[in-house]
Amino acid sequence: MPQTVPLSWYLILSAILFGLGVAGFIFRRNIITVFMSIELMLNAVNLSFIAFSYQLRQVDGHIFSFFVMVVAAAEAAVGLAIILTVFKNRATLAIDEVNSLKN
Amino acid sequence: MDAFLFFLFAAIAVACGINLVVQTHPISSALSLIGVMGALAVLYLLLGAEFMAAAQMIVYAGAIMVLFVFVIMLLNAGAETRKSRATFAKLLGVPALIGFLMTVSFLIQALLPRTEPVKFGAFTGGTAQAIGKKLFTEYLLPFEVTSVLILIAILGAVVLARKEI
Amino acid sequence: MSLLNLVLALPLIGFLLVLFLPKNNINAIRLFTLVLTLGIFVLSLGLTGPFFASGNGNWFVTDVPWIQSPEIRYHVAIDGLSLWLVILSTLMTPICVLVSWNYIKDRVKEFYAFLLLLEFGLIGVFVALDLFLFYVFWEVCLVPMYFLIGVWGHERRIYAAVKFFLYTMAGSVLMLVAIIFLYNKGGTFDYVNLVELIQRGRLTFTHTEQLWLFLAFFFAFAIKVPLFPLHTWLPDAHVEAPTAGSIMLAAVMLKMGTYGIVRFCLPMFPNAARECAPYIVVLAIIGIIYGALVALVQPNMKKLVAYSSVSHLGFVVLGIFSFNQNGLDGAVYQMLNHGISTGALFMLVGYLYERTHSLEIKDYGGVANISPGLATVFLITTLASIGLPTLNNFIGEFLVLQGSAQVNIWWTAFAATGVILSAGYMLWMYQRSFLGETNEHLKGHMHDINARELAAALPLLILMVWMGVYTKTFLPFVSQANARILEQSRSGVELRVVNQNPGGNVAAVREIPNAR
Amino acid sequence: MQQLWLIPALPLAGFLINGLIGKRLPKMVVSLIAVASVVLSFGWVLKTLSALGSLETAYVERYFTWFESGTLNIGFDLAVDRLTAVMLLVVTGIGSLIHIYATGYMEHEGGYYRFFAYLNLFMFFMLMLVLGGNFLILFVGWEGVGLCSYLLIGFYILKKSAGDAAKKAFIVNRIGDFGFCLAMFLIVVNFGSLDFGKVFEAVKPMPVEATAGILTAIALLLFVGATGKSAQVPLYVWLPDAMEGPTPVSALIHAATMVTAGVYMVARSAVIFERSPMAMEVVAIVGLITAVMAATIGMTQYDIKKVFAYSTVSQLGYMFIACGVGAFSAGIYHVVTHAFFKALLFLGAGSVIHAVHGEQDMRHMGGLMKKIPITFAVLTCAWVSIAGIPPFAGYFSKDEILLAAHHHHPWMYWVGVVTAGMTAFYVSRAMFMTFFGKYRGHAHPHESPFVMWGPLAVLAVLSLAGGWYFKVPHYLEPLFPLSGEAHDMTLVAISVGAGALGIGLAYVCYVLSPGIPDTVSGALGPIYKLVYNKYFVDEVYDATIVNPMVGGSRSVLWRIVDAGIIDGIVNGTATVSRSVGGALRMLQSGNIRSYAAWVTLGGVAVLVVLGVMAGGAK
Repeated sequence: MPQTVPLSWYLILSAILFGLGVAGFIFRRNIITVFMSIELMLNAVNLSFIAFSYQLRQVDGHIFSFFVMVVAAAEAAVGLAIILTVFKNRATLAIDEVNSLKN
Repeated sequence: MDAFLFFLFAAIAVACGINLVVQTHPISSALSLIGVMGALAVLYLLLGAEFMAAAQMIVYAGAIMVLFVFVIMLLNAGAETRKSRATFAKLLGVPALIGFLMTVSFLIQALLPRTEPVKFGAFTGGTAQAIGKKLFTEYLLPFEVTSVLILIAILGAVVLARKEI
Repeated sequence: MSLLNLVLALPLIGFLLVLFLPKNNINAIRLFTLVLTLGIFVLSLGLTGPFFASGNGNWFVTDVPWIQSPEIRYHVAIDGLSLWLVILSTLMTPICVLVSWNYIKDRVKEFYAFLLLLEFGLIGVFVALDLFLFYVFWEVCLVPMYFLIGVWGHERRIYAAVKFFLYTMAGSVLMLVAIIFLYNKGGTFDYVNLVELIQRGRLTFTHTEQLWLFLAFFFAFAIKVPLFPLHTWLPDAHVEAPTAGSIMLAAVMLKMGTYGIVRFCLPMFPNAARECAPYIVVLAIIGIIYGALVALVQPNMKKLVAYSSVSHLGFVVLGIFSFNQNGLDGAVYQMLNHGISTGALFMLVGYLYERTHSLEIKDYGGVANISPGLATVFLITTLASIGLPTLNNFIGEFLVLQGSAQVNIWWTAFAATGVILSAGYMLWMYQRSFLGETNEHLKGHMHDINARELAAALPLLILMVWMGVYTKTFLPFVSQANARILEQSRSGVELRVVNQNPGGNVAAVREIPNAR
Repeated sequence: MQQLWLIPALPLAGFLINGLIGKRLPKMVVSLIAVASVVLSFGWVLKTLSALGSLETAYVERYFTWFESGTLNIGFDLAVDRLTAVMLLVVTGIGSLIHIYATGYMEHEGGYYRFFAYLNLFMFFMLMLVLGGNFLILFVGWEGVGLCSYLLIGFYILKKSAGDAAKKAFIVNRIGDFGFCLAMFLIVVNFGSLDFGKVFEAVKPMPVEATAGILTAIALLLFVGATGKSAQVPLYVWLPDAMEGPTPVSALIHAATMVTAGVYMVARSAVIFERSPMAMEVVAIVGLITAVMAATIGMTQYDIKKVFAYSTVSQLGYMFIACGVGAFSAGIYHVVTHAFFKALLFLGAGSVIHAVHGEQDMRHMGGLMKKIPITFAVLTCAWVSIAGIPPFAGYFSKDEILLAAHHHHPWMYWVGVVTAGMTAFYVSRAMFMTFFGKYRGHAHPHESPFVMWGPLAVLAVLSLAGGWYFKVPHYLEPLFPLSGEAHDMTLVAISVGAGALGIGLAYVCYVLSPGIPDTVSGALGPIYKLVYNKYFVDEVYDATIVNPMVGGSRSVLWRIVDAGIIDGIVNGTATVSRSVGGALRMLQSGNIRSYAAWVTLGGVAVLVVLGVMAGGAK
């Protein structure tokens, strides 16, 4: 067991988490879960930001991920409100049935 | 120790992430997501981002995820029924995903070979003080703009959640 | 802030202000737009000041950087060529407001907002001297017109709007490619610089390059003119557009094409222009005759007027590509004339439509009995349109034909048949709709022209006579500007002989700042 | 400055007043304004001419530059020379009389103010036409009178036939104007100006063209214009139809003034014509054909105005014969005398029509001599004048023309003599059918009021004595030198004899034994039918030009070329794009997850590309 891991491992972890987010986005049918997958992806990105910040010894990466977090919060608020509305109108959370764009 | 902590929490994060994807009930997914976030917070700490770790726990795991859980309960959302029509998406998605992971890993390995080993305490710039300084000097305008963004988000949420729509 | 900037900015400011007016207060919106557009018109009259005081040239120049990289400048100015076109735009807008007063009943706010935006774009097109800026304004015009047709039009409005949009886009994209090519080669978007570089021989194109550049520009403009056989969007757009849309389209927007040809194609690519001239002239003449013949058999008034536009604009193109003073003067004058007389025709057809909700000629007949005032105004406009001497169109047509006669009398002979035919289709329409026994179901719907409608028509009628009798007010500035353009397009011909070394290109480009 | 502009400006003012506010004015005021403006104009003409004296050379006034482009400078010029002076007197003089007459004739018609506004406008343009100092001002008047003719022919807006006739007149005139315009363009190209003075100065040194050259082209194109305006073959078809307009209009525009504009224009351009024998020959022959053809048609018509209309066409043909054989002054002479007697004929016919309440068919007239004696008396004056009985007006001018024709080509003289006989015949026929025998109508004929027969009386005097009193050819000598040839009394006698013969024949046919015409027409059968139907010229034009053009435009150009081919290509492009889009549309399933899958795939692709590029860079 090594004492330390290289920074790239953090990045790979970030990629894996991001991939999981994408997978959730693609395979899940529940809107809420899809939405959470997005959060997962954002988190994965945040991890890379902070990792790079460590590498460069600069705090700016933290600031970026801070902003990401803020945007995520705003997005969650609006997104969940939208989900509420969709549910009220269609009585379903299944993403396949929300396809009015098609026609 | 650094490596151990990394492997432990990385494993937790990945496991929770997988659980998020495979669970059919949204409440399980939400709990898994909280797990991911907690694990990530520890990793942030390892990378010297103490403020971000705290924010991650408070804002993400605390506030946002509560919102999620709250909505799930409000809608009384049950487990997914196994009837996906998007076979096409899966056909396309699985290879795309695998390709993605492979490419990214390859790129990270190939293009970033000289990454230094991560040692706890090697970078201490992530304190609340340092971030505050940055935020209120260099990033003051974006910071203020985010406040507007959040205000708009609140208004949007209020408008969307009104009864008439 | 120079007067020109003010005239250019006010419509945009007005556009934004209208958006903030309460939606339901229709009167306030109409009144505000009317007062504002009238104000702009009065201000724009001030633009003539330096021309009358100290002759021709580029006046009201503003040249400041807009975007640093790539270097795009906000470079605007007017000369004798654009002066009257700007004033034509500012004149037609308040008239359109008056015409739409009762005609537009829903989405009033958006309508007037778009009208103001259109005015902004049109003025911008005529004053921009930076190619990129020109392109921006060119596209700005497209959007409000698309909506004017698509939202407030008649039954097939969507088809017409999309057709209009796609046609124009198809051309303008080519133009954009040409503009970017010019920038890469010349290192500047600035029209004045480019022309000077070309004049001095510092920027030269190979034969093929010049031909393609010319065609790319010309194609965009020819669609807008519209030149046969690219004209089929026009009848549809006109028929479906609301009255104000038709007026703006016919009176000003079509002139964007011909203006572009004169302003850009001739001075920048003189050799290619001369090389293509015979083919273009043939198309123009076909357009003249063809437009007239097709107009002859149209059952729909607006379509008839639209095809007559094809015919009239053919004269303009013929004049431009005669490459002499008379032809070019006539062409530019004809642009203004066509704006006034065809604008008035569309307005009057709109009046008829407002009364009976029909554009079919067969639904009319004997209107002169019930509405003698309307009939008189229509008659004068018809006469102007068919080129009766002492009314405006005659001067333009005469000069154009005179110009083409100096090149080839046969061109003139064929083109002049369009003048005969124009009398045919216009008078036939007039007879079928205004003379004879009054159509039964018109009774009760028709009323004579009212004060508001007359107020919109009267300026145009006065201009028809004024421009037909006392051309000294208008023509000298146009003539001088044209003389300069002719000079520029002539020097290019000699350049072809002088500048033959292929290496000259690179050296020339190096000297320009910002060249890459 | 003689303020020449006042001459046309006065009627223009009348037009503006009546046109703008005439609707609200009482009839009395409207007619006063209309008549006064023309009479004042006539007065101003007299004053100006007396002030200008002998007018050996042209007197030009320039007011402002109409338009200027490059070297071409068209001024708003008015000019007077002797030719113009003659025309001015005719136009304003006869115009005044007809205006006075019209106040009576139009008394009970609707649109009274409109009528006089148009009539004044016509005077304005006609005066511009004769006063114009360059071709373009002439053209302004030329087109303007065409417009007024259009407006006045179509004056009865409720009648479809009136509208048709008006439109036909305008368009046929436009065809002529096409030639005129081309001629102007050629003039500018070759001489750089349109001023009469400059152009003719430039033409004078040029040699006479033995073969067709530029002057021939210009002359012929000018003549095309003249055939339109002056109703010559093949463009004469509009004039008979133009009789749809009110009778004073027929008298003023379609007999006395406007239709002679072509003759005026040819005479004005005499310098050009004289240098092109070929063009002259064409002018003479067209004139001859027109004269004969119209005279034959005139002999068969029953509508009294149509008879006079064809008579006008025929007489205009005479004038062109004169121009064609080089006797321009004789042509103008005939313009003047023709204005006298033809205006009188039309106004008299109007008086007759007025008397019988709008009836125009001569078969429903007859025996009116007793009932409307004054009208009969004045018409008789016109009758003897047109028939060429010496020493009345028509005799002098016709004689001049025939002699000049004989000098040129004897056969032209003989054709002219025959035509003169026919002229006498059809006018006499009209007179006999209208005034002799028994009344065949149902109305109650009554004499016209003084305002109507007053002008008639003046015209009657002019028809009788005008030719002898106004020696137009002598007056015009500085412009058109006289040939100085002695009058051959034999030829004169023959032509007078032909006239007398025509009258006699008509007397026999329509008074002594009214059965003869039917027998003759029956015997001639198809030929009679051909002539009676005006040689089917209108029908031929319709079948060969109008219908193919309209039909072709509709079915070929519009439906096939425009809607079919061009729009087909456009819409076809759209359809292709749409089907391509349709294939791509499968991607746009509206399914968010498949979108996400695509996004991922795209992300991978971008990453791969980036990786490859970065790898390549290393």
